[in-house]
Amino acid sequence: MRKEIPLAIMLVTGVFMAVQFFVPHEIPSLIYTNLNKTVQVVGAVALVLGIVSILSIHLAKIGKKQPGFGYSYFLIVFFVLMASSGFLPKSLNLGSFLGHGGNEEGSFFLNMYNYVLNPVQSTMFALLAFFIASAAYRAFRARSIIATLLLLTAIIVMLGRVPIGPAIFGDWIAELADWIMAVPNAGAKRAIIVGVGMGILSLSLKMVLGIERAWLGGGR
Amino acid sequence: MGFFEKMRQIDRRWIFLAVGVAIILPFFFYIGLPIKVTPEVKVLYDSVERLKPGDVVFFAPEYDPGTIPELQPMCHAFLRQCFSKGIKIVAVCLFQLGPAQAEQDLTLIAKEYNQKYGVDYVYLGYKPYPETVILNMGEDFRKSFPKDYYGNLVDTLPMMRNLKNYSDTKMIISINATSGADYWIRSAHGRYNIPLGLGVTAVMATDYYTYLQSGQLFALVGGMKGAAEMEQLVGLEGKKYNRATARMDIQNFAHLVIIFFVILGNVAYFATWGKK
Amino acid sequence: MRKLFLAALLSTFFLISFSFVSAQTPPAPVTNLTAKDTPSDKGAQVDLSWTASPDEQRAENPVIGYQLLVALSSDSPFVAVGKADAGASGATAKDGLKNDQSYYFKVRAYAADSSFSESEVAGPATPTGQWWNTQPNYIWIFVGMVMLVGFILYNIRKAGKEELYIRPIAGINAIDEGIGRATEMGKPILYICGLGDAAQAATIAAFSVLGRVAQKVAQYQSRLIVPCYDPIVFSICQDVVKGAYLNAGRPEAYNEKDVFFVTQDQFPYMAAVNGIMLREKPATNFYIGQFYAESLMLAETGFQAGSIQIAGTDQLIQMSFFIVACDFTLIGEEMYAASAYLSKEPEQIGSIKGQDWGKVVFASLSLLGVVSALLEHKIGFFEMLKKVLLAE
Amino acid sequence: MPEISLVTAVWTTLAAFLSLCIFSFLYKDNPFYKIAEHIVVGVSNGYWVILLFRDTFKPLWLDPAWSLVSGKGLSAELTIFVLVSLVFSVFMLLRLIGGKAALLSRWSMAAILGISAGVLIPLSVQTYMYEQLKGNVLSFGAFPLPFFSVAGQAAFNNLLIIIGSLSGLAYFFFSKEHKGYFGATAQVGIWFLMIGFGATFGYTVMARLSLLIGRIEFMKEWLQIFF
Repeated sequence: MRKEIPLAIMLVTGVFMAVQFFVPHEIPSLIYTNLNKTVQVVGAVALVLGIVSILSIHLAKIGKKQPGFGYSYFLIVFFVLMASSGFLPKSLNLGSFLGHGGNEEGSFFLNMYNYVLNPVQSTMFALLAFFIASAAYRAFRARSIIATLLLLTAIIVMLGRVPIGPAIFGDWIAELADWIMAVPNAGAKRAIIVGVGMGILSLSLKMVLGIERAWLGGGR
Repeated sequence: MGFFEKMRQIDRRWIFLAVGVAIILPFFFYIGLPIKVTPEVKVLYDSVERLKPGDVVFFAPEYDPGTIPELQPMCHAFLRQCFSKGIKIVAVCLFQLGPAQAEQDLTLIAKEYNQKYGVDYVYLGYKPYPETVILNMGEDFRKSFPKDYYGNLVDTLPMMRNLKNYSDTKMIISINATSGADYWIRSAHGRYNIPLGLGVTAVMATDYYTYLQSGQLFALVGGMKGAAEMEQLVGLEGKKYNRATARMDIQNFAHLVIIFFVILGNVAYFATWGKK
Repeated sequence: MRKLFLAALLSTFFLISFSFVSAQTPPAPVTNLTAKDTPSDKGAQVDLSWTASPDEQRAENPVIGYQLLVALSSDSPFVAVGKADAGASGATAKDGLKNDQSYYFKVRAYAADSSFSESEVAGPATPTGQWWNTQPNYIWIFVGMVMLVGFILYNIRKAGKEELYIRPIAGINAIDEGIGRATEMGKPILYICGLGDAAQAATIAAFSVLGRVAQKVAQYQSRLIVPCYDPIVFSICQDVVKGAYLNAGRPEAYNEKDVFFVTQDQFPYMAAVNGIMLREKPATNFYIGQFYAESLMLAETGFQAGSIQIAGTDQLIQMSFFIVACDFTLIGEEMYAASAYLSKEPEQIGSIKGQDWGKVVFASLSLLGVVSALLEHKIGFFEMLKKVLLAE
Repeated sequence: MPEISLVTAVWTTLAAFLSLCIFSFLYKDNPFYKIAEHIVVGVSNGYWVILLFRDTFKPLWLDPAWSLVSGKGLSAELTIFVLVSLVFSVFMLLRLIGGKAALLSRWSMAAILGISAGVLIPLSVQTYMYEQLKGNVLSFGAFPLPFFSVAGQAAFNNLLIIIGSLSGLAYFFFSKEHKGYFGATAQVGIWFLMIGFGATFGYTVMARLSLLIGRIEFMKEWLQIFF
């Protein structure tokens, strides 16, 4: 019964969801809406599992004084600060550096979002500018026909995208870049999209029918 | 070891340094090359121009701080065009990192044009599992958003009284930094057939050309360049209104540096060919 | 005297206003109004269609819009249920209509000065919800779905009976080597299921590949690290890895702490994964699933850490980064096929063959479409080429 | 530079410090990066706890559940929803206990996977195949312009897109050896794919640089607080 009941649940929900796509009547769409809401609620509740996982790892690190355990304090302290702010009553305002988690200007929650989460996100993202340069330098070598095609289209599109390309080479380079994007590229993407669609269909079908059951720990 | 051999194994931190310098230097110079407006951006501008005051546009600014340089100018230019014409906005943000950003943008531009919350624009806020929410909103906005971002009951907002679902709006415009754009295509346009325009990062724009061609999108604004084009169409003077245009100058220089390194790499590769 | 003056003033006023109204005639009403239940909907809607008022075109005081009116019987009072712009020849009435109740409809044509005229009554129409969507595109999608599902199931059933050929995929062959390399070097393997939630197809594919990889890792006795992004994905990954170790007969080697949750924010997650890569120095990195901008960062940091990298995603943009910066990349459908390839089970291979049949049908229909379009335009392929070459 | 309060200055400095910590990763892994990394993982988890509680759990489940418990009455639809979600959520949390009870969480996961996979079956046909087929065919058939009036260019482009998509599809053909004519077609497909990847990469450079420009602008603004 370890696998039968989950597989049955999957079959029933899967077939229902696939069929309801074609049924405009409101009863299936009512069930559909509520099932989706259920997924949202379960997804939110499951965060508890995630939090327990990460906290237990870092608490264990501190407990065993593993190398680098000092950093784990930062993680735990900042987690507690941030999470607790959401549950403190709004009347208890401890100033901008501590306090409640309201959405309004100057609340601790918003400041943490704006001045801690946000800048780190953006800076991490900005690192990609450096990585894209190093990846281009490392990989764009005219080793073979395929590699040369990759290299040439990349350079043409790069030049065509910025105003300086046409300024040096004339408008044709921007037009060529646009044409590459709009024509051969569109063809390639369409091939990938159709293939992906076929793959998704096949995989979803195998999931619903219980043929693909790696998620249950594999096996037959 | 010869020069080219050294170049082949250059420490990538030198490349990092060169890119850094290339980006910081142009802050001190200004070239200002003109930017051509592409048809897929023009069509968005024109469709908004054709709307009547009082028409409602469904707007989904879904981008995180990381994509501000590209998408914020786009978002601002679009909002400026709408608000200056008296077009009303219903906004949501179904990307978990975006809700606060979207709120800031809406409030900022609304203030610029003295637009009143609840009358001229409404912000419904965030709900997880975007695809579900998009589908639910096709039935009724209230299904996913009984309350707006600020906790007001949606039915108490004057503007929302006659708005049930997408079919009461003229178009959906999503400025999107995520694959959430797919959900809008698949579920909002696909299932409810509302004209959909997208503003995306330059990276994503590539993928969405196919959808433009297949008619699932009517307009596509891509990246900083697309944003600069929108700024030119909206046509306000001053750096404050043309952030994307100013940033395009920096792009020029940095692109040249990267291309220089690719060429250098290839020269080194062929110069040392067979030696290895 | 004052009274007389007032009377004169009033009568002039009425005269003027009367002449003002009489100058504008109300517009002609719409004709041929019909009302019927909206097909393929969930109910509570009625489709109205009509022939537009001819006065939409007149220069003075044209029709600027229509109002839809509804009533429970043809002689009870009508109330508004929606509107339509000028130029429309139909609209859907939906405000406040209920299923299984008969309604009568009228349409009011409004002119610019808000004078109006009403059409004849149409009806009765009874809104109901349908149990099957009969719009042509839904029918085609249904037919396509049944056909493709049929292809896959047919080939799965047939699979046991004959040996099927599948072409080698470099990235999939590399998976075994990657695991072997880690064992030789005595270093761990890093597996990232992407940044999608459990509802996304690519994530589901990542689970099935993870199952196969974990089983091999368990057999080879090396270590597998799985940092997760979504709590439900994390829970499923735990079960997948644990089950794979069990299947490989080494449940005791499963370390619960190696499959863990990090956070569900893109770049905070990446900050942590970067750290893991540079500190654990895994021999082989797998990036399978839904990826966004972080793809390039994964690949470049992994390269710096000296790992062999095998990636797979269905995100078009990220494929280009993986292609450039990783050692092996499973492009789109290759990722979905990976689990079947690795399993070597006949049923799974059969499903791949079914997918191929689908591609044949897609290609045939595309070509058929092109040919029929050419025929319709009465133009031969050669003639078209000539036009292209002559740039006419 | 506009006047800013001391509080904002302190927060902005924290933001700039964290940004510099992250930038330092370009040189190499170091304690500053590690501090920033651990802080941000902690904060983002805290952020999510609040966000999911406030925007999902409370309005979707807790509020209706409270009206049910406090006897305010609830529609049958919502009552069923509240109870079903409760059961699945509790099953999920049983993983914390472990052992046999944890197996019940598979019921919840099965439901989630079943729902996702089920939705994907028709949607994959619609979005990934039907619409693409329409793109391939309509560009020739129902295109608003008669196809030779677009100076031939358009017809050629459409043809090229179809060649690209079909030869690319040949590359994804798994159950036939890539030899002979078929192999040549697949090879053309690979060329198209590579052009697509190269173009995408080149197109992306700008976006990545944009992000860095944004960060540099922020650092500039931060420095202006002091000067």
